[in-house]
Amino acid sequence: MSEVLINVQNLTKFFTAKRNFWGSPTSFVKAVENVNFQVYKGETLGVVGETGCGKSTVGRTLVGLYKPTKGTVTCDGEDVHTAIASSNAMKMRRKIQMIFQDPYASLNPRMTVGDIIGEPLDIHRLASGVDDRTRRIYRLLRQVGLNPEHANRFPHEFSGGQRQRVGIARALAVNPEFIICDEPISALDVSIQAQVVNLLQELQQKFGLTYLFIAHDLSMVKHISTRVAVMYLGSLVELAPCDEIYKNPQHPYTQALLSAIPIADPVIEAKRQRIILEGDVPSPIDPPSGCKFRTRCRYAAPQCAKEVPAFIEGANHHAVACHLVNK
Amino acid sequence: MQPILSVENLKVIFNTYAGTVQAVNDVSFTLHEGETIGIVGESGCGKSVTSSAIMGLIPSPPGRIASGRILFEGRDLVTMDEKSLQKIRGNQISMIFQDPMTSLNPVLTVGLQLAESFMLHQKLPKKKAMEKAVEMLKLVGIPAPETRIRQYPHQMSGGMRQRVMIAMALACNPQILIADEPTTALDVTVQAQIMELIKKLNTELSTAVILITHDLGVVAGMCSRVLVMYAGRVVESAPVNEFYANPQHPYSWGLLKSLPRPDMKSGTLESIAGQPPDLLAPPSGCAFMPRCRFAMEVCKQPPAPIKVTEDHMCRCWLLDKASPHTPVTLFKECETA
Amino acid sequence: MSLKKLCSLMLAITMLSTFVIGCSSTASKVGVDKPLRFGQLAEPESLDPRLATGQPEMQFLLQMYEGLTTYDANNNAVPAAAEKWDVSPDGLTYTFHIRKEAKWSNGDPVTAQDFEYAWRTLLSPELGSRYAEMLFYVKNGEAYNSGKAKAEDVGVKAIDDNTLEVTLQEPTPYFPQLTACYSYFPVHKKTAEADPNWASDPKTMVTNGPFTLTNWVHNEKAEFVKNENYWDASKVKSKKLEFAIVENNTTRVSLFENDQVDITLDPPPSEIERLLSEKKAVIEPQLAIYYYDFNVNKAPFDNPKVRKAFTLAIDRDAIVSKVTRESQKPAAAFVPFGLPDMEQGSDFRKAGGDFYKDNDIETAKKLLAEAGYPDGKGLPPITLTYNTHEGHKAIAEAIQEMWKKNLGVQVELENQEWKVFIKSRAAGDYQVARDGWIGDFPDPLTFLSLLTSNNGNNNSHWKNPQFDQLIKQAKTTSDPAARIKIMHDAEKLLMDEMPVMPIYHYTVAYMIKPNVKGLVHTVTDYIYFKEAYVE
Amino acid sequence: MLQYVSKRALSMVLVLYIVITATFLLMHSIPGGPFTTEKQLTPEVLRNINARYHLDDPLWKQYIDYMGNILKFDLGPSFKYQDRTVNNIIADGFPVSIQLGTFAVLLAVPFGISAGILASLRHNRPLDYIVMSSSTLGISIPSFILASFLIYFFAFKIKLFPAAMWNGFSYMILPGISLAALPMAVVARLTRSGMLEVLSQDFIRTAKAKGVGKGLIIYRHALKNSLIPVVTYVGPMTAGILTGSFVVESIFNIPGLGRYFVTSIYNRDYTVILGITIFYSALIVIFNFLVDIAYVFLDPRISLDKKGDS
Amino acid sequence: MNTELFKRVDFQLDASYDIGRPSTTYWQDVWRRLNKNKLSILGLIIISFVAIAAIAGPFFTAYSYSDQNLQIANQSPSAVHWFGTDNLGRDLLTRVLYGARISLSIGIVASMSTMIIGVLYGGIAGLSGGRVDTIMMRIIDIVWSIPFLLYVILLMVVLQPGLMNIFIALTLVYWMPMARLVRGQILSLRELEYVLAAKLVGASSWRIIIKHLIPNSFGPILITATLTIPEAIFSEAFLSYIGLGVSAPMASWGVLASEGATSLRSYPFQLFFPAAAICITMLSFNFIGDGLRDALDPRMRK
Repeated sequence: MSEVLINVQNLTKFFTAKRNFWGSPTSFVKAVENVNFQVYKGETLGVVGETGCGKSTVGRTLVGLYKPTKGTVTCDGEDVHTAIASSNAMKMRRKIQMIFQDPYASLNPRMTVGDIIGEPLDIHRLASGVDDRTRRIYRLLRQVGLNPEHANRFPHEFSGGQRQRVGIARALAVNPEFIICDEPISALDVSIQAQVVNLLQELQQKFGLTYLFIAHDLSMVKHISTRVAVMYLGSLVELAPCDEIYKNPQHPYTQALLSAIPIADPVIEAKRQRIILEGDVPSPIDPPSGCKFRTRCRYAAPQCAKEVPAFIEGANHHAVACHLVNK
Repeated sequence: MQPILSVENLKVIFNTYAGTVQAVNDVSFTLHEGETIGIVGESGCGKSVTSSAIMGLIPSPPGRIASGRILFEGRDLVTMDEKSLQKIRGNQISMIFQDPMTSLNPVLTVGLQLAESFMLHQKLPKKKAMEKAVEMLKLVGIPAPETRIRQYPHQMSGGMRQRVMIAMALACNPQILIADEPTTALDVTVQAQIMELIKKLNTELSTAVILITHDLGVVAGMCSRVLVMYAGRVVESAPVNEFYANPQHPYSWGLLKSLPRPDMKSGTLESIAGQPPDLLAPPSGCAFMPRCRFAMEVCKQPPAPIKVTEDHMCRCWLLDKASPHTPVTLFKECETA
Repeated sequence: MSLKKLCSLMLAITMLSTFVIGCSSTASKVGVDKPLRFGQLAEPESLDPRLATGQPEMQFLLQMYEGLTTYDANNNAVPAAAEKWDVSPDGLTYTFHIRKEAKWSNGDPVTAQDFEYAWRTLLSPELGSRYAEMLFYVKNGEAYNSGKAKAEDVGVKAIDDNTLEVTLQEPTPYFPQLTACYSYFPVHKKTAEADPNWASDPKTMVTNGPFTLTNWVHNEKAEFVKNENYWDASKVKSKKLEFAIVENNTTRVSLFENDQVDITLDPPPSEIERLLSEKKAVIEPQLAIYYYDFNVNKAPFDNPKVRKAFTLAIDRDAIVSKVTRESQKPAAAFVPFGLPDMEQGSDFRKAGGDFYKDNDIETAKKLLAEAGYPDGKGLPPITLTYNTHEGHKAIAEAIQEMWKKNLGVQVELENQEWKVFIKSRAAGDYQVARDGWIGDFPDPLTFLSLLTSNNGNNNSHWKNPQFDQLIKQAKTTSDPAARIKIMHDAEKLLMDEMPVMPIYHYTVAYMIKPNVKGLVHTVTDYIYFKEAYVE
Repeated sequence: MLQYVSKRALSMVLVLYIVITATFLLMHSIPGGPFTTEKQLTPEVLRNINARYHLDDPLWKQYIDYMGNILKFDLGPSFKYQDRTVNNIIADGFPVSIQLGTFAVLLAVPFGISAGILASLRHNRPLDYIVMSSSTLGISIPSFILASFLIYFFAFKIKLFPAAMWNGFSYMILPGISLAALPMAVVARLTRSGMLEVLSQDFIRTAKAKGVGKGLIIYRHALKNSLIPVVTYVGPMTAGILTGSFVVESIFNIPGLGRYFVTSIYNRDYTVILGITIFYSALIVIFNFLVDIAYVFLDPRISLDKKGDS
Repeated sequence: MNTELFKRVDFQLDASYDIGRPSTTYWQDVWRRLNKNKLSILGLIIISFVAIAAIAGPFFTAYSYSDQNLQIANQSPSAVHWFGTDNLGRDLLTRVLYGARISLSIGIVASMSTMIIGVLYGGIAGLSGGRVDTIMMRIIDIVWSIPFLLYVILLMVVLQPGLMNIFIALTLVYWMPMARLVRGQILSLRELEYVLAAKLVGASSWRIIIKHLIPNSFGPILITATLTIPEAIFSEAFLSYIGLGVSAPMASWGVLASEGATSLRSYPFQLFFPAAAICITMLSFNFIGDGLRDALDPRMRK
């Protein structure tokens, strides 16, 4: 495999849930706990999991929006959080960018599309003048498939898909190496989802970008990713190359996730035997002991309650955290 | 067999400051007992407005039903007075909504919201109604229903709330259940749970279901018939197997192709180019024409519905007798492109 | 219109019938059943005569208590609890003979010891009475109050139950008038010694006046009934008095016009004209003056000519007739009307005459030019300070305009909250300030002594040894004629120097129903309801 | 719950303590004292008075003494009304203010809520405009103007009610209206906008889909939700009204607490100022607490424990 | 059928499409919605009229606000004196017009200063978060618990009555709700994705405040500021009533009305005109505020 761009070590992020009278925290939302993975240059790492599994927290911690409670994130060997806190923050900012989920909330409604895309150019002084700035904005708009004439329009005049393109253009403005796509398509219509995914792939090829693609939609993740990581309740349960994980899902949770995807074919659907998970995801404030998935796992054994399963890489770069698999 | 619901040439318009929006335009379909039909389309295509029209819940002003009939058991819901409609709503036709969080009253207990239907339609006293509520919760698979009925919606998870919604909708054993994107706001695993539940109840209680969704995968597993809507019109309608095996409308192709399938090789997805039309100023002819790669000169005129088979309808000029193109070859062309 | 007529007709019939009833009841001489309802100005601070300070308390106390003397309708001090008194030739010792029939409301006799007790405790430093100064006329009163003498040294002594001997600090010819003042009222010794809070509740109050308080709703109303133990009870007409305690003057008018009170004081100036024309109000002179202080220590008012010029340049006639509208008398001197001069029945003010012409712009301009400010040129802007009040504001606005027009001087108005105003005025932190004085007793000295150098109320801070000397002489001279002469001289000196600018002599306006009879209202604004009744 | 109440009580005490201290300092820093009178007192007399009230002690000692007395619920003697204590004054004035205030609140809240509901049901129709315009008028007339006109018309022109004083129910009506006009208008507006917002919510659509009739939708589904902003307003408003309104009390000559409060400031009646301020602040704080409790009843999503943190 | 018709048209599509509708900025949109609210427009017209009258009116009356003519005191409205005269014979119309200047400027200045202080205080609290925020909000809680009347009177007593001091007193009262509002806005906005995006591209705190937070919380701030104007006028009237108004011979509407209230029985017009001026102006501001609330509410969009 190629060079490691992002290295995440023991990443843990807790949020305060309750405080006592003096303002000291008494309980935490354990959003992300002890997560390890690498992202290689030029690849797309998909991260899937259900609401509240911590995938967005991982993404936001990676770009430095959150400070990790424990653990480190390095980019090209440099610690992201130290860099951001230092005077050299701008350089790191330019390396890692993010595309957001909500195309309505991610664009400032009081700024024109041109200014939204121009803001990073202004901040990083990437344009050599007004003309250059305009030219760059137009080029970015064209790159994401928008009409440059619309630079003077406001976000509310665009549809969801187009706004998401504006968001992509903003992220591209600083020529980043690594882009975190935080569920960029989940708020879009089906036909538009495909457009955005195609655009992302196209840009990746063109600029050699590396993506961390966060989604709850397994089918799209499979389509775009090189490797897929599955998260459950703040922990990584499985990480493997894309085909591998779809052909050979090992963790019971991954299996359930895959089986839940509806397939647009009545013939297949009619034959399919679904694994339906019972109950709900436990609270991240007080997660189950041992393996967090054991409360809903068909194969749960006494051991699962006692020991936290190790995240072990097996054949085909396939890593799983399950006592059952890693026997 | 006599359909229990038949929608005929329904037309709903909304008056906004910028002009009149034809949200639903000449929509017709029928629904038989125990049948599940899926209405598919992107946001703004009029599928939710259609369901609201059936329930008589079009907010007026600005909206109103301009023409058409909605016949339920031979009675026209469009012209029916509010009192009689109230007797039908929740009793014979009921509905579940997309977002179970906002669709449940946050300040009333789940039990009361459930029991309300029994109190209203079966005139049960509160205590009796509460007992029935417990039964309903049990039916939709909520554990410990006796304690759950005293809880408030915010104390439940999303899946649980949607189960409550379903329990509410099915409380009076309605003939028709309209499910408006019931799983969009839910996670995949929960979505599977809910779909299983609806399927189960549909077979057990023989309730006819109108499933509104944008997810063709869901339709494939649930429905016996599919209606594809685009810009307020039904562009294609067919039995589910027929539809997936032999789609006729380029928009349907696009929808099917833009879905990644787990068994598919990765690569570029087929997408529908462009954006959905502005309903304030829809194209004069076929609304899909600006996005259709097979568009012809004739598409500038509105296409008429054409019967492909007895129960397969499609609104597309390609199917016109005069058309030199055969859709099937085009579909293939689109696959290889 | 016709409705109005009908109403007035009905009103007339009602009044006629009450008149008939009123006649029959007065004829019986037992008393009038109809309560007399009075609109009182404010909540009294205390109903213990030793602690009381002002008008609101006075209005209560005058009905509830009786001093050694009291005023008659002609402002003379006449015997009350004391049936007579003797004065020593040096004017320093008064011997009061207290009536044997004088009784407290509980039936106990009123004794000389009660007076002795009341006066001594009032002067005691422990009580901290705010009006202790009122008894500084009594020998060693001030010394005892400031801890320099003992209680026994105070010049008040009960010789026996009915004889009270009072020794004064200096001869004070108007002492009998002073004893009509509420600070000199007796206190029922036994009650007061037993319960320090005796005066807070009508149930524990023991009083010796024509009425006893039966009910007191704080800040709202009070009810009195006739005191059957009062020695002169036969003259008391009303069986019942009802006081409404109303601070807001507009509300008082409302109550009066809505027939909720029979008498009330001090209507807003803007309503007076109408009330007078509707014969709802009457105006009586009051022993008081409204004036402005000039700050004599600050330029330009350190120059008497400037002070005079300002004094002459206002139109008092217009102020009283158009602004205040209470028929006040424009003041061309400091001491008000209504005080006796040398001869019997003569008036100090009339004898003294005017010291200047009102609205004398010519002279004013001349004086200003002489002072170095021709046509007001060179005068700095003048700030006129007054305390926040509708009436003061209107006058100040009028005077501001007059000075502007007549002298060409820029005047700014500054209103201050009451206590802030008192502070800054007393500290001399002003240029021109509003002031006023109500006579404590009917003698010119009550006004003239104000402007002595060490008087705490000399807000102009004017100091003139010659004037101080004259006042001192007036205080100690026992020959009435010589005294009056000295006071005239003093006033002349004062008006020559003009540290204060007299504006008008107060009147008091009060609203009274025509069927209220027998009211005694003195020039010191004392109202006696003793013989008053509603016909 | 108990933990929350104790936590809340602690913070209430803290707030009151700071309010007392701030008022104490503020009060002593303004010019003039309780015995600054037009007729200047001689220094000896003043000394005696100050000694009587311990005003000759250093300020810190006065402060400590006062705090000590507060713990005994003794607010001290009034300086102005020499025979009365602050406790007396509050005991006399507050019941009157309560009567009037309760009457005004009973006038304002039910009428305001009903008007608001009616307006929201007839959104953008004539009735809505009438309610909105008159309630806007209600918040546009200063109470002294309203009171003056009410007396002018109802006491003098049609002689229906007494012009002032406090002797029974008929005396309550005009001051009650003067006092209630503003809150009634505000309540009506808040209810209306609350209702409009709630009526556009998804769960109302759910209720309609269940076949719930209009009346029940308002009563059971919408009202409770839309009352939250109303409660937020009504709590402090009630505290304010109960402690009396200076304007209305003085125009109608009602012996309530509001007049004492304002006049005590003018009189520099230190103990009364402090006493009523403490009382008033305590009332505000308590009503805020009650509002928070009311939220919990109106909206189960709000939990007391969380609120305490914010 | 014509086979020409069935010829495939050239298909050329990118992701963009022409936005047919004319571009409208946010404020154009707000204006359009405000325009539909008849009461607001009425309010706007009345306020403009009052403002013009306040600025220009006094030049057109034959009298000055302080010109006294004691001979014609307390005259009823007539052709010469439209609103009658006051107790010193001053033309009431002129005084009401001058009063408009004072009352309006009190309202506007109070609302402006409230806005500045509120935005600063609330902004700092909201952005700092944590302890600083808690302490700053606690301060508001405490000040809020001190009866309004107490510190306004104390202030006015200390500062002495006058126009400037009314500004200060009113500002000291009204900044608190504004600060709370701004803080709330900032707290909710700063978690929005576009603010996060700005942070990610390295925008400084100042840039975020100026470019993102303030423009987006401007709507609610504007509504509150608009509604502060009538409240300040209202409070000023109340302060005038208890004797803490502006310095004579200037007179705000509050002063005129409270003076008029004392002579209601004799000269009702002396109360009526200032009272009407206050009520109509307040009514108009409230209508505008209501209209703005509707127009700025994002839920009402579309």
